[in-house]
Amino acid sequence: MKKLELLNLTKSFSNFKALSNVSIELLSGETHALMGENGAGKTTLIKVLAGILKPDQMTMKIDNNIQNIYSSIQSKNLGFNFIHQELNIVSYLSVAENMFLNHPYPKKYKTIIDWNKIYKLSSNALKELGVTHINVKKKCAKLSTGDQMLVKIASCLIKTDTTPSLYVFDEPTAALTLQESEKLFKVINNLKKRGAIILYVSHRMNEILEISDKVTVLRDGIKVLTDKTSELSKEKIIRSMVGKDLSDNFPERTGNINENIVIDVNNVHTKYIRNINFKIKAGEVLGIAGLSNSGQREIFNMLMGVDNIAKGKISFMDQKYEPTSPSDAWKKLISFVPRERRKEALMLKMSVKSNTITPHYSKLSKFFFLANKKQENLITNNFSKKVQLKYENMDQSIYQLSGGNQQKVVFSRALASNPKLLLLDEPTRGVDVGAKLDIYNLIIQLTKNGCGIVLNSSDLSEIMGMCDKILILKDHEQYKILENFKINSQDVLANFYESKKQ
Amino acid sequence: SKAWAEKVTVITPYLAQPGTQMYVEGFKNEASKKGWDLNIIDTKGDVAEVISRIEDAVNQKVDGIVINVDPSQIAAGLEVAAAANIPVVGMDSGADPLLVTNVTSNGYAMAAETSVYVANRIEGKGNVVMFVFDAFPPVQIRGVIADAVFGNFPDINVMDRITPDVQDGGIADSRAKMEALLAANPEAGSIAAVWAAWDQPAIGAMQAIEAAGRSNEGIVIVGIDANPQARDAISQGGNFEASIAQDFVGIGSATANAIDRAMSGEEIKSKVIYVPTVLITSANVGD
Amino acid sequence: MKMLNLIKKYGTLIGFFGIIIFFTINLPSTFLTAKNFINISQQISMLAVVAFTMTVVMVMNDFDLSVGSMASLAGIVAAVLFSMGYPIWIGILAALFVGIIGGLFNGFLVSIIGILPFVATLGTLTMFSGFAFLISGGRTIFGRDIPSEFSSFARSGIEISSLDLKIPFLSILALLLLFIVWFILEQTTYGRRLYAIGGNAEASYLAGIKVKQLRLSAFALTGVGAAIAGLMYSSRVASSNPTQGSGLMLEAIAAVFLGMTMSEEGEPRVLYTLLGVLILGVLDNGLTQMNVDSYIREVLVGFIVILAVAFSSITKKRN
Amino acid sequence: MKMLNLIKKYGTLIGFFGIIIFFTINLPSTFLTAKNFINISQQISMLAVVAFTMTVVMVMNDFDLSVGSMASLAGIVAAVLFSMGYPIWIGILAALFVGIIGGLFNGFLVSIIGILPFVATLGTLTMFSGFAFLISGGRTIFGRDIPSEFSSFARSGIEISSLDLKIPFLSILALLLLFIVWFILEQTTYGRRLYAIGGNAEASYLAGIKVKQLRLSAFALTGVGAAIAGLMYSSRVASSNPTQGSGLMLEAIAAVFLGMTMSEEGEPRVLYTLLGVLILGVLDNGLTQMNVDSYIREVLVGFIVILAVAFSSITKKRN
Ligand SMILES: Nc1ncnc2c1ncn2[C@@H]1O[C@H](COP(=O)(O)OP(=O)(O)OP(=O)(O)O)[C@@H](O)[C@H]1O
Ligand SMILES: Nc1ncnc2c1ncn2[C@@H]1O[C@H](COP(=O)(O)OP(=O)(O)OP(=O)(O)O)[C@@H](O)[C@H]1O
Ligand SMILES: [Mg+2]
Ligand SMILES: [Mg+2]
Repeated sequence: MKKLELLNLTKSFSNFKALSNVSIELLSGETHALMGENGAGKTTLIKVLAGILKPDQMTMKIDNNIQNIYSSIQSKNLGFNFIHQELNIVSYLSVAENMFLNHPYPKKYKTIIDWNKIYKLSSNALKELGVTHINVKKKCAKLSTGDQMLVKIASCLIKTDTTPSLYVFDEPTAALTLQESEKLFKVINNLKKRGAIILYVSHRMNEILEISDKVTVLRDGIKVLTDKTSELSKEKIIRSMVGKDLSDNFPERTGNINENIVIDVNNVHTKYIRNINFKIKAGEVLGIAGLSNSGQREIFNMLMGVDNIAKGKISFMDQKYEPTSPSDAWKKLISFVPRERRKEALMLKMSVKSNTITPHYSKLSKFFFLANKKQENLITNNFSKKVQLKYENMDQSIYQLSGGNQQKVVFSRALASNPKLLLLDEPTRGVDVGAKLDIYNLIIQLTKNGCGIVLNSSDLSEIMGMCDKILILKDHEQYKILENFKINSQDVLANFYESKKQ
Repeated sequence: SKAWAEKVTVITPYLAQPGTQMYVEGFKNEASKKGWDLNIIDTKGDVAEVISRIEDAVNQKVDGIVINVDPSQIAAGLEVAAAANIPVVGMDSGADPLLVTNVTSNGYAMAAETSVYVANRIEGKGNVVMFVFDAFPPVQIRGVIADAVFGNFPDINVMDRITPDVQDGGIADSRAKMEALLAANPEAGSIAAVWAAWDQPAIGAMQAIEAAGRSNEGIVIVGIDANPQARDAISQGGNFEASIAQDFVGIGSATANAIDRAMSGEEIKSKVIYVPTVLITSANVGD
Repeated sequence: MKMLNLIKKYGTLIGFFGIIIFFTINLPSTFLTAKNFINISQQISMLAVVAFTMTVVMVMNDFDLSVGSMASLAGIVAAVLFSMGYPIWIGILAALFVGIIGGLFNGFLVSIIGILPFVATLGTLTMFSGFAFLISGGRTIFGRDIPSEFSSFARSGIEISSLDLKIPFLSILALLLLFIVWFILEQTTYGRRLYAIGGNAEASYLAGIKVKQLRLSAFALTGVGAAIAGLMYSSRVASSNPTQGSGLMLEAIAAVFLGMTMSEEGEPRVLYTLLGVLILGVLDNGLTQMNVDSYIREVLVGFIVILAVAFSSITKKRN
Repeated sequence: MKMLNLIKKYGTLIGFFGIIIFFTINLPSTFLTAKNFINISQQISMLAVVAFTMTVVMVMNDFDLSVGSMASLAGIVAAVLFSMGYPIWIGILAALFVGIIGGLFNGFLVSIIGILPFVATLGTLTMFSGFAFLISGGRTIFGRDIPSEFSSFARSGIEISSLDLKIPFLSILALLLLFIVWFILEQTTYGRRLYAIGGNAEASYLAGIKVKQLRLSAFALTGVGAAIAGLMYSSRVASSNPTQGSGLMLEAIAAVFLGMTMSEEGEPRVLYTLLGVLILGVLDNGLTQMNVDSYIREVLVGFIVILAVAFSSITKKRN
């Protein structure tokens, strides 16, 4: 295969266009980087290639011949190989077996599994990656995330009857150490030399510049740039990813930061994070930033009482704060908008009302235990209006709402207790521009009322647009705090992309 | 009397049945007189487990085994015992060449006596409801005899032959079934009698008749076994008129004597030992 | 499409009415009568109580396989105390206490230790049943050992002389429990929280719900329900038997599932559980009246449960 | 910490050896003998077969509650055909065929219709049991209706005259099935795919594994296993009874769970299932020989299952 073309790819989820009219040309012997912010549509494009998602419209040409993809098996037979974004490991199977998950097992006498051959083929594949420290007979559960990723990658190198022609990597280095990444790059180079086509997705600018030959940038499902890497610079790529009209997205911050300290976190350690130190004043927004999985989630777990404090102390509203469960946090008027709304925030089959009032039952009860339907309705109505929720009625099930409106329900839940501190973990993920703006306005309103806010987002522009100061995490440790007036995008990016390299 | 206590194992799947409990009671009394080391095992309805437990007992080298289950189904276990020369006696179980003997009441006679009682009481005509249980051989033969007796009266019609669910002891489901039948046959006199192959369904039927407010229609109920609940009912002079008392305790002690003889090497000629029964009516229930 | 959605939503209900109409036509004078329905209500009362309280744990997506054994154990505990000469109220209190303790033990295993409900209650099923046999010596306790005041409860009721009807106490007790469970699940914040846990346990926890404590207490409720059903059973048959409850568990779960096919999002609701129990009870009663073999009834029941679930929204086809 | 991990890993195994040592000391001359272990192997053979094939579906995180009813049904089908004068091989083939069909029906409900395994097999449990009663008329089929060649199978074995031992055919059959299931699960691509589905259905789907077909066929296997166990049971008791298998389901699931506590990542493995079955069988045998009340044994079994699971890696405490 010399050339693979995707023409006019459009894919929508209900009314939401994840990809519109995207065309991309991939050549043999070339590493093509696909870039874009979270939610830009990169993974969607890959899943279409893998036959997992059905496109609304697409023409695919292999060496100028039109080819259709109907299923994942067909995609495999075309010689396409995928390292999907979510690590799809079967943890209680051995390394070797995980590598053979999408290959037929070699057989002895056509009946029994030839384990020796499996072990040999899989350790050979790992060796090709330069990996020798992984015992292929070991259970995958015993491996680090990085090693698991290497296993997944190596599984594409297993020789079978169809010679692989396309390798697709969706953020393979997100969980890898520097050395592991270097190994991977070598492998990619090898593959490239052998004439394979490589499609590579990553948020890490340096490695893109280092290993790719071409870059395509997606923004909100639209292709905004394709060019030779040698013609591009880091700044140029970031600008096209984020869009020029970045600043227009964020509403003006008004109102003053009060001098009262809402929360003071003093050198706190938990089992999973170290050295966390920050203060938030009333009306102040603290941003949290860093490469993915640097400890963002664990900061929220610490504040919500999911992980216990091992060292250091927190005071909240001038009182000692030692939460042991999220119910302690909510009682103190700390509200939380978790990252994955379907998994961590919503009861999808339950009503807008139930979802809004879940944390507030005790406050809304009559005689301590009777449900107070009047109050429940009132609160739901009030706060749904406040977040400008688009819904038919409050008994409607949540899954019938669009993603953005689902997120608004999570917000109205968080606001319903008039919180003193609001914790936001990726609050605008998968939310459209209009809803985003609504959410930003809500945040500003809250700060006016003296609420402190912690905002984690992997969307850098959001952090820069909304925050008064930024806490940068590196390897589950606080790296530094950037004060607002010094912040410009280059500064933050430097910390983001380079901090790990140092 | 003896240098060491003899080890005797009693294995039954039916210990939850009141009758079995009384056999075991009689057996225990006799065993304690004889100073035996007694082990009573309930397999809770599992017949294959009876075989397993016989194997264990044989392995443990007991001196005698008593069973309370159809011997043809546990032939595998009986063969093992026979090979080890351990005598096995049946306690109301059924005859089998591999058993030394079987101690029991005469089931044919009991069924004949109660069904004839019913036929006479209703003067040979009317609808009769039968409660039967063909899965358990000793009870199944009672149904066969009653069928024959009723079949011999041209004006007696067996309107339903019900097998109640006995998982819960048999009363509740029999009652529910009877309630439904009563509801389906609302006219007085449309049901003349209930013949039950053992007492629990008879009690359930009686409760259903009382609950339906139809105790004064003269529906004749008879059971077999004369268990305390049945005796209570009979003594009150209501619909439940008669049952047959097996001498359960007597069967138990007779079994103990039989296994004692077998263990001491005596050859028992008769393959069945019958223990006498008594028809219980309001006339003699107080005795 | 519309048709299919209607079936999805109301299939079970339509089926239920179909069954009632069928019996009414085939048993014109005896089926659709007040008396017969009072009969049915009494026959299903024990199953109903177990199914109602089973609904409580199933609301949280849990199960309790041990309810049948618990019903047997509670009945046995009461009967053994009766036979030892203790007054009735002590026997009843002790049985309820055993129900609470057993339920809490289930809850402890599931929520504190973290054992899957299926495994945990499979283990306690065996244990409770063993205890019931142990305490009773495997015997059925009956006759004079059971005080007549205790057994007459199940045979009595409230007479409505104007209609010549007697509403049995057992039915009234089941109704009372229905009301209590309905009140707890639908009218209190406690019940709302259980539903939230069932909707998404992780999200509930992060939203400040004390998942562990609630699960623990819900299992205790189910235990008490099973104990009450056991007492009702003993009263009805004027005896206690160490296996008396063994049929209850699977039927109760089947009833809750039948009920779930009628609720909007496939969640368990106790009023629908009542309908599920009624379907099972009406089938029993009607088919017996029609002299249909009880075995055919069993096949039918299994088939109806599968059919109802297959067409309902509980079942999701993956594409 | 280390101690705890050891218990987590080897707790059940250590417990098993503890039990064996206990019985060996208390029953010095009769427990640890070849004869006794041959006895045990025969006693557990039917449970073992059901547990082995139950492992196949549990590998995929599914259940089959209908195995007990299927065992009863298969036994009844064979016995009814025998009583009608058909030759033995026809009876056996028909029983196995019923097992396959029933299993496929379960698989169809679970994988094609998408009903939860718990509900689907709860429904078929009731249906199969109803069929068994229906076909047999509720009767135990015994005596002359069962050909003696059929029942003598369970009483015969391979004599090892040099050791004066007889290895029973039932034990050999169970061993054969162990080998087959082991071979399928551990030595074929098919088995490895089942493990992949159980470990991560999403990953398996993404890797192009045909999840539906595999689930369907795995249930068929479990159905056949249950049918074989039913035939073994009928042969052993020289009769068939429509409730004969009812004790098998819960015990088989308990055995698989006991086995899972021994595997590295808490996945079911058939060799560990064998150990689980052995634990249950040895407890039965040893406690009987020690004249321990069979009811105490039941409590102990429940307790041991809970204990083993509580300390194993199947149970994950949330922090
Ligand atoms: N199954 C789905 N249903 C509805 N919307 C979806 C679905 N999958 C993805 N989306 C939406 O489509 C958009 C594109 O998602 P995609 O996963 O392709 O983003 P991405 O570029 O890979 O982002 P990231 O860098 O975070 O991985 C997002 O807004 C996402 O919420
Ligand atoms: N299952 C459903 N039942 C009923 N209505 C639905 C269902 N799914 C979506 N809708 C409705 O369809 C409309 C579009 O939903 P969709 O999820 O596509 O919105 P969206 O464009 O992705 O919005 P957002 O950007 O907020 O995610 C919404 O009004 C939503 O309420
Ligand atoms: Mg992505
Ligand atoms: Mg959307």
